[in-house]
Amino acid sequence: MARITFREAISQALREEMYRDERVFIMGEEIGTWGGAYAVTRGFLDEFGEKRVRDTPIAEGVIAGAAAGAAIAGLRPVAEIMTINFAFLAMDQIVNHAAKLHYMFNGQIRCPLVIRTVGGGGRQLGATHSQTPDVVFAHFPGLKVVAPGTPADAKGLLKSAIRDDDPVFFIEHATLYQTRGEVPDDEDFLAPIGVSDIKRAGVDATIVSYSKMLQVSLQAADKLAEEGIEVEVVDLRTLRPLDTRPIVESVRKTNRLVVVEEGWRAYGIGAEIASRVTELAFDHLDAPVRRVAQAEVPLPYNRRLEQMALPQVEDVIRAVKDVMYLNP
Amino acid sequence: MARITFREAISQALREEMYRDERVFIMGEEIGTWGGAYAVTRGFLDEFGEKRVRDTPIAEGVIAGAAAGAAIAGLRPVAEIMTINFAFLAMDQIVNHAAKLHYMFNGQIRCPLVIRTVGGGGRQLGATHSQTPDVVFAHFPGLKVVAPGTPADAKGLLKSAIRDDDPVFFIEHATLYQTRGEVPDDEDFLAPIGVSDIKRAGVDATIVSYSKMLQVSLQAADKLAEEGIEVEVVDLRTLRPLDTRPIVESVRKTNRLVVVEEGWRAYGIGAEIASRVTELAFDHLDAPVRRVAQAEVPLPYNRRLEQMALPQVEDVIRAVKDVMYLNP
Amino acid sequence: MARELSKQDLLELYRQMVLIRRFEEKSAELYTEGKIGGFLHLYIGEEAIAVGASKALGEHDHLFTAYRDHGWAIARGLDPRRVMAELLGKATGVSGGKGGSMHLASAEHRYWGGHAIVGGHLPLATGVGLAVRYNAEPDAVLCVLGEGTTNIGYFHESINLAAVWKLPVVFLVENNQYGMGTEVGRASAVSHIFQKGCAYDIAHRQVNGQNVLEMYEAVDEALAHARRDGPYLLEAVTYRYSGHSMGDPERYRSKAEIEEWRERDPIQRLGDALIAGGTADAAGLDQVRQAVEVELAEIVTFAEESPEPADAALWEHIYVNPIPDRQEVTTWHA
Amino acid sequence: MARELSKQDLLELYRQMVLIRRFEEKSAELYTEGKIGGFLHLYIGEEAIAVGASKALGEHDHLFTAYRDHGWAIARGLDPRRVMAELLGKATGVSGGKGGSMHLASAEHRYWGGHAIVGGHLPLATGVGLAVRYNAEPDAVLCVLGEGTTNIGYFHESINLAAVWKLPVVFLVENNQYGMGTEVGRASAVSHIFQKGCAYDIAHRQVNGQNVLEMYEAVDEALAHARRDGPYLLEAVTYRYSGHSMGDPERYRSKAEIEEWRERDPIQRLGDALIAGGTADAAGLDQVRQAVEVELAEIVTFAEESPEPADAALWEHIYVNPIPDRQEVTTWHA
Ligand SMILES: Cc1ncc(C[n+]2csc(CCOP(=O)(O)OP(=O)(O)O)c2C)c(N)n1
Ligand SMILES: Cc1ncc(C[n+]2csc(CCOP(=O)(O)OP(=O)(O)O)c2C)c(N)n1
Ligand SMILES: [Mg+2]
Ligand SMILES: [Mg+2]
Repeated sequence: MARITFREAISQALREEMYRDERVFIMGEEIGTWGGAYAVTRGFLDEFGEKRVRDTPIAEGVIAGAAAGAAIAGLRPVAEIMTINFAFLAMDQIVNHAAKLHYMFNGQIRCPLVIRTVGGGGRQLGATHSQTPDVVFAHFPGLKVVAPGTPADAKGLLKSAIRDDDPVFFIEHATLYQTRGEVPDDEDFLAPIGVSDIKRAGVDATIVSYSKMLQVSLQAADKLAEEGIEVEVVDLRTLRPLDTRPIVESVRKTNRLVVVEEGWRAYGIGAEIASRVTELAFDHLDAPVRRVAQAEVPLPYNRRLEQMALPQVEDVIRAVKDVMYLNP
Repeated sequence: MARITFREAISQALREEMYRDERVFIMGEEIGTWGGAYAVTRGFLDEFGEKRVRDTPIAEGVIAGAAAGAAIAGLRPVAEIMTINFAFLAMDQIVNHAAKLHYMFNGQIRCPLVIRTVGGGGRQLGATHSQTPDVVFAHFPGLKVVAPGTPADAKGLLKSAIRDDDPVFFIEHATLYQTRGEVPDDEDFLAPIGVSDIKRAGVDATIVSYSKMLQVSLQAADKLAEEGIEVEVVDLRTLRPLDTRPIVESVRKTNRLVVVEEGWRAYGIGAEIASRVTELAFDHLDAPVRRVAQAEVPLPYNRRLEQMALPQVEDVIRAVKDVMYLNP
Repeated sequence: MARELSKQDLLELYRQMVLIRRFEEKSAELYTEGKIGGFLHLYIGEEAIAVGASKALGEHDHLFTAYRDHGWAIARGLDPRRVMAELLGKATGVSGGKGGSMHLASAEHRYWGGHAIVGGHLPLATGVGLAVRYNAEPDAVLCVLGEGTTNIGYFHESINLAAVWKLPVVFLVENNQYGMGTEVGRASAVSHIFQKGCAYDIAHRQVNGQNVLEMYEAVDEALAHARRDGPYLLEAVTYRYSGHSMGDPERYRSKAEIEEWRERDPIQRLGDALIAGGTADAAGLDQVRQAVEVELAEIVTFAEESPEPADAALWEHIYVNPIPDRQEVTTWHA
Repeated sequence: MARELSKQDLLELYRQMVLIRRFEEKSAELYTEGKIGGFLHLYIGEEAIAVGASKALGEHDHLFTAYRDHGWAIARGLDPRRVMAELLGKATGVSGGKGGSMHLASAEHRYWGGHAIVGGHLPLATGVGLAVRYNAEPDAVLCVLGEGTTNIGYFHESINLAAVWKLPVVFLVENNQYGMGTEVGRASAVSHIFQKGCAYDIAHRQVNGQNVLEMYEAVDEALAHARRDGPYLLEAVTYRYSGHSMGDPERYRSKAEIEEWRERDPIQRLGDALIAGGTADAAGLDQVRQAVEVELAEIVTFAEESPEPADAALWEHIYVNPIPDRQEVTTWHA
């Protein structure tokens, strides 16, 4: 085990998989000479050469589509879309093509593609550059959508995604790259796609979250513990296929659920979780599920306004107390 | 009142608004010479001329974007994206631009744009041409998303959308165009955006639906009535902003809720409705909310398989009986 | 230089064109009878392109097309019975009945579909070209699109990337004068589509799409160029006799225009040339046409008698690696 | 032909260029001090383009730019104090502190932004061109983009539509040799961007972006053409001295290259020409520079002393017509 950053974890996963399998290569804007807009692939061009580290024009449609094409032909591309906001320019390739080829052609075509992208707000980039629209991609069957919240999961899940034979949309949160955590050294360490994970055990209430908001939830859990409230924190890790089993089991125990997501509440991730849990554990809920999410506005540039709009540790604490009926 | 088709209703709304306001014009693929892929704008080119009825190249990005630009400059464009599946090619313009301009530039820019598009499955068009991803557009604040289920609402809401100063994404279901219904003749008849509507009164359970599935739900309600079960049917009509008040009021009365949507269940419209109602009327629910939705697969071409995947009247009936605990 | 074609080759080209035309006419009938659903886009009038181009394709070359794909599937060597079965949504169809007319494919033939989103296949084809170069393989990719498709962003992004990376992709534009009801010049700043190649400094030319031999030679040359030097933009000038798809109201062109193009009919033209050149006589061609009728009957019988897909097929092939056990999302249906 | 510029005009061009440069240098400082957040893209080295082009713009002409927009905002006549206030996220900023550096705009000046999605403003600009034609107005639209932006689909779709509809849009490409760290030829099939105009049969030429007078004349000519005949593709060859944005590791170019371009500095060049031509003397230019320093201090003071937006601003301007009363979605926050 080594204590490394989320950035290093992603970088290691890519490097190890590129050494393991000649078919794996990376492509995207500024991943080569520049070293990646978030410095994830720094040094890769020197290490692997131009064939396997491919800077592209600014053309998200053909970045995603050509990567999908290369996957059809048997390679294992990892395409980077610089931020998830630009993935809308590749949306058709991702959801109409990559996600549907295998099914529509009756299994004849495989598309073992990974699209890595960077999501999230909180860096004063304004409305067009700060979105967390993960749910929008998670809505499409045929796609797998992964969004790790810790360095270990980042590494293990990215390696799984690269080895997976289906298209995987892999979301990294821009403000997680500096986060440190223990990561197994084993080159075959994998984290399973489609399996939610309990990140903290507790009995008083359940928090479900993922990605950056997992960290926020864990901080809230720490603070709540100081007040004697022990929450269980479940990390979704994968948004599609969605594994609700550990959540339901947890709620059967705690009888209370808060879902924390960074994106907008309406039609968000939390809605699905809340609906499923209500369907599957209706009689176990002592309070309606509470959703903590982003204010329903395009994120403003001004720092104070932006932070007002984003879910904070205090919001999570308040929501937990809400479902425990501890608030005045 | 005249009894006209959904198609005629849309067509009338466009025509009336074009006569009322010189700034209103239509643009899109095949809307002119061809008369619209769904024959909605047949005759418009002769009636209004090339200036106001503009056939475009196949280029969804610039169709949506140029329409938004014309709106910025003070016109009232109604752009047609032939089907919602192609709207993914215009997604960036819709959600990153049209939806955000007003807010991001602090109210200086207005974008009174209507994008009309055609959604839905059931016509054996295969996975890429049969989607109902309405929720994906409804997720974005700044956009208004409207999806009428009757001819009267189609006309009244489209007219409201054209007169609205915000960007409106207007979804027409491909298999509703032949549906007939009473529509007021009054040229100033409008239906309000952002207001859900009770389409059938009842006491035993509430069904929430919209667009094509409203019709399916009403059919289910008819059949249930034959068995003595009186369901209340609420039509969302607008997906954003979402008006849950009539739903909550209805559920307070019936204590049971079924949501019927044509799109995929996971992260669908029903999840948000179910979550809100559970939040707002938790103590009134006698059963967990039941969601009827599309099977989580890319829609297949084969007719039988396609119909298996789409929600049917029987599915709605079964769900209502589920929440009434009438099923074995 | 393209290989000289033998008498047998030439007769085979003729046969394929006749088969495609008759296949399309039959499909239209079956559609009208309600046996084919969805959209149906016929290739009648454009047969020389697919047949001539496919003759130039090597066994391991790759092919992508749009939704107007029956002719391409047949010319590429897919079993026409299974193509028809797909149109009828049968389990024996090339896409198991899940794809339909617009989504034919055969991995075995490196025919990667049949794509119904206008321009959506251009990036995919470019990516296959990338894989070919990556693996230092000698193959090329033929990517077929309509002239209306050259106005979408994908066209620009794909050709530019292929040019920058020198990928072995031939972009073959079937300029049949219309995209649905829009005449080429009403949607594209230039009506001679090959001219668009100038923006990327790539090889580009125009060819008569009604002449199967010219098509064969032009595509052969373009493929050779692509293998060696990178992308090629080839415009085949052609015409579709039928509507854009079944049910096209056809308000955008005159009967006279269609008649004029029928005079340049590619099948008639090859037939005449074969007779004039002494390769065949009228009776020989007649024989070919009769054999096609026999085959067509078999094709339809096979397709009609084939079984529907099983119910279970609905849940198959969503993922190559389904998530075992916990995968509620995909198995849970009201 | 462009109007002959007076001595006063020339000195004003000089003043604007100096102001923009100093404004940018100051912004960099304030960014380093943490007073400006987000991304900050400086215009240093490219000043002649915005200043020359804006001189050619008519009062009612429309302007769209990308995120490298401070210079454009100032040259277009926006109050530099309010531009700086926007960078600081203040209520007095041109976008009320909600837009930031990348999203400057002023409806009053028909400056429609400041757009941070690469190429996203091209369709918008095309649409404004459409509105101008629709209303039979005499104005033109100037749409400014980087050379890296010419590889995205929007470029193709927008120019093609503008060409088909003959819309009065000048697409002005600031070819500063790099898109982030990517040298023009590594991402674009052609390095002389103006060449891309050939695919649309539109007017296209290249101009020296380091010469403010050439810029003025070229844009003046392009605007006149656009008003009359439709779109124009104009490439201004230039260079940015600073990184792409603050924090650029700049591993993609040499110091020598930057130095070489500094020799062609647009401000220096104009200053030299003014002196050589007898329009000004060294002392006169010095005076201009000193006046700019005074103004800059005022700009910064204004911005720093301006108030933050009120909390309520978070909920303002989501919609022009908010849905009254029932609008739970937008007012309901945990
Ligand atoms: C992205 C997208 N936009 C629109 C359509 C609808 N559509 C299908 S075919 C077609 C015309 C295509 O014309 P062209 O490229 O000339 O091909 P042709 O049909 O003439 O072979 C259109 C507009 C679509 N399928 N996909
Ligand atoms: C759609 C999209 N893709 C990628 C980016 C990230 N990005 C911002 S600026 C830029 C480079 C643009 O280069 P160029 O067009 O030459 O303009 P310059 O910055 O040189 O003025 C990139 C890749 C973006 N903002 N939007
Ligand atoms: Mg065509
Ligand atoms: Mg540049």
